[in-house]
Amino acid sequence: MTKVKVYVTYKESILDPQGQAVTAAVHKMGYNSVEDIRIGKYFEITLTDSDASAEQTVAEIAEKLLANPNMESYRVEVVG
Amino acid sequence: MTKVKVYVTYKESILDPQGQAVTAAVHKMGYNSVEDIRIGKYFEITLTDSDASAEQTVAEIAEKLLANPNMESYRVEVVG
Amino acid sequence: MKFAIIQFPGSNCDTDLLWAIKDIMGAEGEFVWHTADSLAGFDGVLIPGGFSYGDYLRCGAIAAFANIMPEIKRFAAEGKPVFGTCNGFQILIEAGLLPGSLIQNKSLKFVSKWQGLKVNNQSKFSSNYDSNEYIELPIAHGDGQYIADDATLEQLVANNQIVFTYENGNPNGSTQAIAGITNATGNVLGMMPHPERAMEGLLGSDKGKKMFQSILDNFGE
Amino acid sequence: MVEMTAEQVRDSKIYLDWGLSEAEYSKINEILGRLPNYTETGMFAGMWSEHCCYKNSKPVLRRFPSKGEQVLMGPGEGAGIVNIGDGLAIAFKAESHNHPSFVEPYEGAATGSGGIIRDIFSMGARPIAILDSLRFGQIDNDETKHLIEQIVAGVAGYGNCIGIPTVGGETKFDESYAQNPLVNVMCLGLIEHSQIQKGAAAGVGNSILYVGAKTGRDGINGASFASKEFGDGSEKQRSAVQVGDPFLEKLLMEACLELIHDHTDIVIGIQDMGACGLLSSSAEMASKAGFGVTLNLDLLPQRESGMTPYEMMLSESQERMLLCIKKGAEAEALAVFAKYDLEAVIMGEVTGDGQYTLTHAGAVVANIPADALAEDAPVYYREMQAPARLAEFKAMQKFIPEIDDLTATFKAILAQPTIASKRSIYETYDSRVMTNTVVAPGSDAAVVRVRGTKKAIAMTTDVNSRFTYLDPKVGGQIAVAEAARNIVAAGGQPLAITDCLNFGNPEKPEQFYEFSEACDGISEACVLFNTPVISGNVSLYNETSGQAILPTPMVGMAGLIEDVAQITTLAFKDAGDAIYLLGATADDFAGSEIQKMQTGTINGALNFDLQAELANQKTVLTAIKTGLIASAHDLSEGGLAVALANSALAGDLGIDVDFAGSPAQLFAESQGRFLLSVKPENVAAFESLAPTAQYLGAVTADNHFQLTAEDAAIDLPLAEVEAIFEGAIPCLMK
Ligand SMILES: Nc1ncnc2c1ncn2[C@@H]1O[C@H](COP(=O)(O)OP(=O)(O)O)[C@@H](O)[C@H]1O
Ligand SMILES: [Mg+2]
Repeated sequence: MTKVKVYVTYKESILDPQGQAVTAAVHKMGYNSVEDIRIGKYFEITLTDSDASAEQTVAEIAEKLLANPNMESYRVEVVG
Repeated sequence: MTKVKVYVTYKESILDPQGQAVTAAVHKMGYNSVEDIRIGKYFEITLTDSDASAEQTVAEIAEKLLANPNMESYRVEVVG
Repeated sequence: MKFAIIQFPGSNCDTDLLWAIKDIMGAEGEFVWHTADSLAGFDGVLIPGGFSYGDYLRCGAIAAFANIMPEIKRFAAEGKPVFGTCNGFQILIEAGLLPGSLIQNKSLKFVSKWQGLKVNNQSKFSSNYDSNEYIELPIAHGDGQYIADDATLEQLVANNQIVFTYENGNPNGSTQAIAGITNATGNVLGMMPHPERAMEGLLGSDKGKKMFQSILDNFGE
Repeated sequence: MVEMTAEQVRDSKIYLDWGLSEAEYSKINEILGRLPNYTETGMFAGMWSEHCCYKNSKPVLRRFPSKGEQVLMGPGEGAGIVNIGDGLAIAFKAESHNHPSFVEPYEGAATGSGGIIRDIFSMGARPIAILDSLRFGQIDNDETKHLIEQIVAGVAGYGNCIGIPTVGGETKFDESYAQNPLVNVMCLGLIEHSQIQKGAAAGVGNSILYVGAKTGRDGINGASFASKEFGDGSEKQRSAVQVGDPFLEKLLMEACLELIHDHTDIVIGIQDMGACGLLSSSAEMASKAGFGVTLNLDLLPQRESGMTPYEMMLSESQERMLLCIKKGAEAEALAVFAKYDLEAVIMGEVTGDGQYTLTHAGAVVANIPADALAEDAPVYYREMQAPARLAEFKAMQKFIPEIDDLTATFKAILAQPTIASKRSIYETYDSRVMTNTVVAPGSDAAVVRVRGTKKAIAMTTDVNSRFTYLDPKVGGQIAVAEAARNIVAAGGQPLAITDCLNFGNPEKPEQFYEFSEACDGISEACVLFNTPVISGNVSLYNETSGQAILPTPMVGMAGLIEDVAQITTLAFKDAGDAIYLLGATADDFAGSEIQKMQTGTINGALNFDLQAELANQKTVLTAIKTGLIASAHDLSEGGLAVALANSALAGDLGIDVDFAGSPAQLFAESQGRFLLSVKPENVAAFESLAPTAQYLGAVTADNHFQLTAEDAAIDLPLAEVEAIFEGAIPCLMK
């Protein structure tokens, strides 16, 4: 059993309305040291593959399904 | 400027509808080695605080706002 | 009775609630902006549906920190009536005024339709209905799946806090088909369906009126 | 990055990439009396694109009838406005977002909705209803399923969040839309006559106020991008995807309406930033008012660093508005926006010199006559040529379907995606927020009541592009007639139309012929129905790899119901009611659903009598107003058999009908027809009012769908009819 994590975030140039709203809320709560919050998705995937093939499989899945290449980029991390 | 990451996931006991749907979709695509996918939120927070106080600030924000303790748990990670 | 209809940025059923309580029920009602800090002069609080703060992060999560919220909590603690529909229910949950959680519908889709409900008339918000009366109300939500841990569920049942349950299909996968609950003391009600959209035969039904009438009867002097 | 000099622009011919022709570039040189610099060239390219200036379509659009005693404001502003009495009016318009929705379906559809909503509230009107007209390829591949799912989710996501009910629309399928889906969204708003706003920047010294989202690099060149054909997939994306923020738009809407209503005298003009963003809104506001304007780009709220003036002007970031505020009243306006946590800045002022002037980092970066950008844009009279197929269609033998097994044919027709229930789509739309929706999706026209009056507004979107394909002009007429038929069936008097003209590349004579003819057909019908064209939108270049979509001139119509008591739906009401068919049925199968289903293609000549259509509509409206009608339904795709199924299912009642025609004619798509039901006590009065109406049979309580034509019969449990009708699209989408 291998655990792989995938992080999907908006590309820099893409507007993140959710992040903006949460940043504004945090400021209202008085946390003024917060400059910026960007929100992404986080996937914990459990596979029966070995580490190497798991990374390959998950990268494929991320590319096809988990991230939208028009707007998002992703990062895959094998935890083991 | 400090960068802090926060990961928020549903607690084990909660059935995550989106995670289930994505797992089913992945199986349909033929990736049968995938056992389970859990979906969470991922925050990249930039603060003007020093590392130590940034961790403290973000932990507070996560506790109060970013995660709902009834159903979610979170993890804070200072990147520097 | 005079009701405060709380407006958060992104509330969108606020005018509907005002219409229902004022124009249809004939009670007094006024909008209260989220930045206010007093509910002095009001006898009841109505929290409308909509997408407060865009429903970003989690539905109702950001609204739960609005300036007016401590005052609403104080108001509720005094035993005065607080009612939330749809996003209002989500806000009451996030603010800790009602137990459990509301997560995304099992179908992952927004659902908008007339929905059958069974009413438990043992609450101050539903006493004007018949026992186990079947009614239909509009629902319109993407995050209405009610979940809670076993202890909470047991308590809801034991305390008779479950006021509305879905009938003829469970549109969002809620545990025990729960559509609306009160707090333990019975003066805070949250529900996903929209009684304020069922106030006139012209729009399909006036079954929502009994809910507002129950509030007027049980909480008015 | 060092920007090109004016000479480098000239020598590199970069303007060609931006969509300007050599002739257009020369004309710019002439207007300015010098070489345009990089920023100026980009500004002309945007403003002179088809999307912004309608250079190819203008001569055709001018032929639309746009006046009428009911019209308070015709085309030219954010939306047209029609009087409904009681000091009230409705503002409505439709807009397409086809290309962006193919590239990024969720955000494309969402931002399309956002754009048209801004057009409505920029008039000072409170948006009260949304309709979405969608076209997809056949549901037989994952790409189409993904497009359907995401586009529908985008429409839902935006409308639900902002809290405007989506009350109607249409969803149709044809393979020509596979690589070019259509997303047309119509929005309708309610306004008091005294509150009507214009997009004008007048009065020297008055301030230009920018409010809403920060400007980013999203959608740069969006307008010229929508004014080109697609090649293969690699070209899909030309700039950063625009992301919609319905929450921000909700705040923007409430703030703008509050400003207009409570601070009327300080608002000189207001306009949303749509295609070509800040550039077109400011240039049009100045040009329309006959003034100049100067903007300081250093004050522009920016989301990204290092943006060039070119990028700032051409960005199509969403949820932004531009206002002209009376000098001295700036603080009053800013306070309103502050209440809603909106970022608002004064970034310029109106000038008297007629020049459009931009400054950036202390330097003048553009200085152009404002009229040159807007009014003086080129106009082209494109060549037209009738496509060869049209003559062939006219000369063809009539297609008559063969029906061996009527029940099997009926079931198959009912399961065609274009015919089948769209419940799985419209149930994801909040259709009842604002508590005015009397008739939600599922009937003919949608109906929204007007509080404080006895009135209601009926709305619909329609076009059958198969008919426009067979005969553009007659198809255009039918689009208007069908829309009116839906309004009338709901009990409404048609008032006016908006449109979204979705066509192929206008530079091809055959495509331009389709466009021009279809518009003329629309005009003819609008004159006859007294429904002027008060607003609209053109979407050309709907082609992928040279393959054009079916010509699709979507017609959005609104009508007035004088008394909510007259609101009529398609649902049969009570067992025992008599069922009638009004309007003649003939062997009209050219372009019909059954022709497509049986032969896989469409062809043949259309048969349409506009006068007969109008006469039948008048009869139905009179019958409804005199209280004789229990239910009314217009006949369209699938003909009588489908209409009977719709009314029976909606009423959850059976039927026993004997049709005096051939089994095939149950599926004929003859125009101008209505399916009506009448209470027994009204039968005599109805028959004398509508002597030509054909008695078909009765509504029954036995939950059976019994339909006979000559020697063939259908007898199905209603539940089975329902399962087919409701199940078809969800099943295909799996
Ligand atoms: N995309 C959509 N959005 C909202 N409503 C829709 C959509 N597609 C279809 N509908 C609704 O479904 C019903 C049937 O549509 P349609 O078959 O196009 O009717 P008609 O043929 O009478 O114009 C109408 O009430 C229409 O508003
Ligand atoms: Mg119809």
